[in-house]
Amino acid sequence: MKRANLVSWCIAFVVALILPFLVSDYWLHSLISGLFYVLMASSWNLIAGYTGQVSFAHAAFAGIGCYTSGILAVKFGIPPFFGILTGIILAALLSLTLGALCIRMGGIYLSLTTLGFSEIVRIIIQNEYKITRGTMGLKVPFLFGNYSKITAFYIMLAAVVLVLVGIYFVLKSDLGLQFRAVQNDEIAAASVGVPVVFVRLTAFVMAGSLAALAGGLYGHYLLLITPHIPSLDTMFLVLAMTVIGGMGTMAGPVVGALFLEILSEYIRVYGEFHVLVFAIVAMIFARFFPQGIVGFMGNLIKQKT
Amino acid sequence: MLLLELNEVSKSFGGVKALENVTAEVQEGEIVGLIGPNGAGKTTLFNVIAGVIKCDRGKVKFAGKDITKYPTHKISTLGIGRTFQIVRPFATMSCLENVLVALSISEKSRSKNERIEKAQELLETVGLAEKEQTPAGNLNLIDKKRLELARALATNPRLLLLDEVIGGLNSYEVGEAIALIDKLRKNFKLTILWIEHVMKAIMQLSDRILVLDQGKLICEGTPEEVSHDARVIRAYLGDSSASSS
Amino acid sequence: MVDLLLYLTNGIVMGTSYALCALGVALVVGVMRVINFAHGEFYVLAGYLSATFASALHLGIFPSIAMSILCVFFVGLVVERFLIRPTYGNEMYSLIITFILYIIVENLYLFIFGPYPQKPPNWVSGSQNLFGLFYYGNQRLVSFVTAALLISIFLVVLHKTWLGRVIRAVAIDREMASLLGVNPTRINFFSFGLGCVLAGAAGIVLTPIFPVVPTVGVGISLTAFVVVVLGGMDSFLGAVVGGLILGIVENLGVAYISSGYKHLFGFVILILVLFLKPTGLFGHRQFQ
Amino acid sequence: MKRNWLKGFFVLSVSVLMLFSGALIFQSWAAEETIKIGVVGPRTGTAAATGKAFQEGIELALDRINKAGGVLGKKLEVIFEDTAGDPAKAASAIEKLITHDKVVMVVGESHSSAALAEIDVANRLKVPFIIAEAWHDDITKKNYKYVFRAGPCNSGVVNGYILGFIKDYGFKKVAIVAENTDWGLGIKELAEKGLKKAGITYTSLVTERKSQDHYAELNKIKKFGPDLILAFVYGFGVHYFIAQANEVGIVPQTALILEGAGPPSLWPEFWKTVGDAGNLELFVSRMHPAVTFTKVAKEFREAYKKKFHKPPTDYKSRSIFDVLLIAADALNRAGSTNPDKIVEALENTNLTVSSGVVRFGTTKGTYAYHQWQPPMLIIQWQDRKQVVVYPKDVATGKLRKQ
Repeated sequence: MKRANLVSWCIAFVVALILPFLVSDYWLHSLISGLFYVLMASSWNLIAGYTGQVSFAHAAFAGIGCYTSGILAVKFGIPPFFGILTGIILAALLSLTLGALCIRMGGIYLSLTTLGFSEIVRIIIQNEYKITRGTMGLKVPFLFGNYSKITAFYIMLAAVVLVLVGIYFVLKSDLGLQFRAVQNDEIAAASVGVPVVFVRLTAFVMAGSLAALAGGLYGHYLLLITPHIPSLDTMFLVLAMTVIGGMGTMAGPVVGALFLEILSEYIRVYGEFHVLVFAIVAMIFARFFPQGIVGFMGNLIKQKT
Repeated sequence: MLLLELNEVSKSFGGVKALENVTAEVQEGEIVGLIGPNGAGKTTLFNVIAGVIKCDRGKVKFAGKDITKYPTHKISTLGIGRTFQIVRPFATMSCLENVLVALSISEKSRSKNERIEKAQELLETVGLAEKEQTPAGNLNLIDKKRLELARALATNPRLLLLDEVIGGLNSYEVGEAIALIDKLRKNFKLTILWIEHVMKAIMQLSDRILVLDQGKLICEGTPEEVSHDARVIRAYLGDSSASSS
Repeated sequence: MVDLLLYLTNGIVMGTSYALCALGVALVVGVMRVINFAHGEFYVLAGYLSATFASALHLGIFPSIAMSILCVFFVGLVVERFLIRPTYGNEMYSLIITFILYIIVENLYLFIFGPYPQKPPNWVSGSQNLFGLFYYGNQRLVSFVTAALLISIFLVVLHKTWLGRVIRAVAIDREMASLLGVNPTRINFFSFGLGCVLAGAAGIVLTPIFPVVPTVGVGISLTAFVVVVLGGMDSFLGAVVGGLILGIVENLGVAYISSGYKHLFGFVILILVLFLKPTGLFGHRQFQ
Repeated sequence: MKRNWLKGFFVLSVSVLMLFSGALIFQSWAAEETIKIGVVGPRTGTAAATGKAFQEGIELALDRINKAGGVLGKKLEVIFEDTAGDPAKAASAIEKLITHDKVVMVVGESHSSAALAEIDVANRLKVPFIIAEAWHDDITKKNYKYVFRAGPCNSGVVNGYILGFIKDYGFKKVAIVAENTDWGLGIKELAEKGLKKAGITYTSLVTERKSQDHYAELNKIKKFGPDLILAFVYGFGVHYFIAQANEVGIVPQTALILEGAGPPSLWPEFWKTVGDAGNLELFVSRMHPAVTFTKVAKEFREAYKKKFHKPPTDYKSRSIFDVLLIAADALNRAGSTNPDKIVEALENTNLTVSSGVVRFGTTKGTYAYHQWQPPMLIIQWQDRKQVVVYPKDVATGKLRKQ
């Protein structure tokens, strides 16, 4: 990483560290949601941006994370920390199974299978209301100790930092190189020996587990989990954030997630129509600036210098 | 030593027979040309050897091993490298990274710096040393072909499949390319199977030539023999409009 | 026994409209290799338009249907021209674009038509005693007959006319088709519009029974995807058979397993098919 | 590629800066000129019509309260936040009202699941919350200090009205259809218990609020052969249910249907969807033009007609009107916006609103704590006219079975 970039990320981190002391409770809530989406978008970017497969099950894996942990906590009194861990493992196993089923068959099939899977998860959660409380929402305990937004913020921030650093090292490694090769051209990648299916599966499992982590943390922060987390609406937000920020870049999902979260606070007055605004912005980006904000700004600055 | 062995390989696409009972051999150290009119099934044959397409019947053996059912990446690691007729570089990655991808598999045990050194060497060999940081998508066609060559070499192949590497070059460049291939063959101790439309090149460089027509192997022999074979002449003349391009 | 007959009847009636809608997906996938996530939104559009034309403009049932179909066709063409065409050859890109399109359109409906259900007047009212065993809504029967008729017309056009041959040629082999002198871009353009019309036709047929709300589109799309995967992505016959199977399975599932899981059965089928026979029941090719 | 990182960070830091300057400005704006009360309720989603009714009720209440001098000498302002009927959205909506808009009280809500999520937030942040139309017993059974309900609860509706109606009119076989939400499941359980005790045969089905095709479920009901169907389904789902029940020959051919919530039978889409199948349908309501519980009810009706040029239909506009009057009254008597003083004032409420005289229960331990059950009506559509058929002392006509 270039020195300037490292410095930039560090400044961002320090700013984030002192933020809770500068803003109101209400904005803190938005920030925590923002961090949740940073986790979601960054991990989805691993599969979509770096290996070129559109998975629609990302929100479903977040749902598996939060419901596993939530149910364990409510029914068996298991502390959220272990619950989230269980959720991650479950999500990893499920994504492994799902990925093994369909990744070898190529793009459209992965998208359709993950779509089907995500609907199955949603339908089961809605119908097994005796366990999940369905659309009524499951009340779960806080991450640990007494409810505190500041605690939640720092835990979320720690997770974001760890995940971003982790993703950074993965991308720097051979695996990351192979991710990008696969995304560029899977036949060419295979012809130089890259095990395409394995590489994609790895990305898929990594993304799924990270989504479960994000979902678990967020659920225990919200104290109430509903089928809204594993819904296509959440999936859309994650997709829109990644596309708007810039797919296939480290900073893209982070920028996109925070940008949309902030935007949503400013256009909240328009109620339900903020989704419409997001979608239109996302469409403009997808259609005219497929490299997203990050890529677009990069080009601008490149042109100037 | 027998390196590649094709035994009655057949493949059809929805009723159209792309390959029909193709049986052929390539000896270690040979350079074998594969020619034939457009649509004769040359690229399909390459895809079958490389494992991108699975044949319907028949067997492909490499260095004594039956690789018919192997996945592409495994065939690559066994020692078959290839380039593509329509170039397929990793467009968003730099030239160096393109080669490093291959090295990350073939030179797993080496350190990162050693790999970078090797990649730079390979790029230099094909004449891309100055462009190692350029995104592959920004290269011109010739350079893309060079890059594919470097990338294929990075897999440490014993057999190299070259699909029209010379096509689209002017006569001066063709000369250069022939020299390069010859050099590579010697330096890397390669066996080469190549598809080419530029007759001059293929006649000049090949030890042996295979001729495909409508999925069938119609002739096999030295350049001399092939160029006088009646079946070959008929195949080309019968399809002159397509092959003259 | 009587129960079973009722469930089968209902399954076939619903399945026929699934098939009608799924034919549109099969057409667009077959010709363009594009999964249109917003497919169901055209169903909803046709539903809203037919309701609006009938109630607000006081048009008769049939003029409003004709006008709605025409509108859906043109909207489809516009979408193809400005959103789908730039994505040719990159199926991931088209998937992302159409997914965003679905969200935009769904929210536009909310904005324009409000959250309340809307329906055109029933074509017929009352119900019929079928086989002397149970009562069945007349509108459902009429919708079923209409859907079946439309499917037959589509299949006849596809197999007996020049246009159908061209479409099938492009679907089977694009390069060969372009060698035959067909302009694939124009065929794409037209096929997408036609695909939207098929979704719209399903909407016209079903909205008198199930009024439309802005959010039903995605369910329609998902059902259609299940049907085409089940039937085989490149098979039109597969879409018809797949639709019927799904309709019947859903109804039997609701009857004998659980009504809450109605939509689950389809997705379980989807995953099973992908696992056991990725080409579907009647398909030949896998899409890469 | 590498450059992107730098640009990314640039954008990131600019947006973060924007966010916080924005946040600070927003906070300083919050200097108050008015007394704010928050309203929570669904403005979008399947029950968006409730939001519309609430909006009308809010406007009328504001007119009335502010004309009478507002609260604590200031003008009353209402901020109406959408919950979309979703518990998670509801929780964040009420949190936003309290922490961001600094409302002194919150009123409203018409979904039990949403209310059950909201009361936790209200109680944690210590802001008094008066529920208007979420019926689940648990809402007040939790005995939260800051949570009140000036509206029906499941126990009150089932034991006080529905069971009495069934017994008095001699229904013998009852089918229950309930949606899978807190309200639906809760009221279903109470109804089952009551029917069992009364020795009436019943069967029950759970359905999805949004589902459209009910043929399979109706077939099961038909085989059971009830003479009354209790439908605890809120939203448009119940319309489809009635229309299809008519098609398969149940309603009103062999059984009557009692819709257990009310407003869906009053929405304008009702007749469009069900057509003639809606004749003889029964529903629970709190409002009928011929039944005026108090003087305020009459005033409400007149004000409504004047403002909206039509008679009031959805009774939830009056429910929200009532709770806003209760809230304003409590604030004025508390003499401050201190939450504990407001709670104390609420506990001593003795106010005439349109549905009756409000007095909250104060004995802990049951759902009656902080609860006031308004009188209810069971109304039948007879040739598109509302006829009150229960309780019999206020009935305006006879129940028609055929």
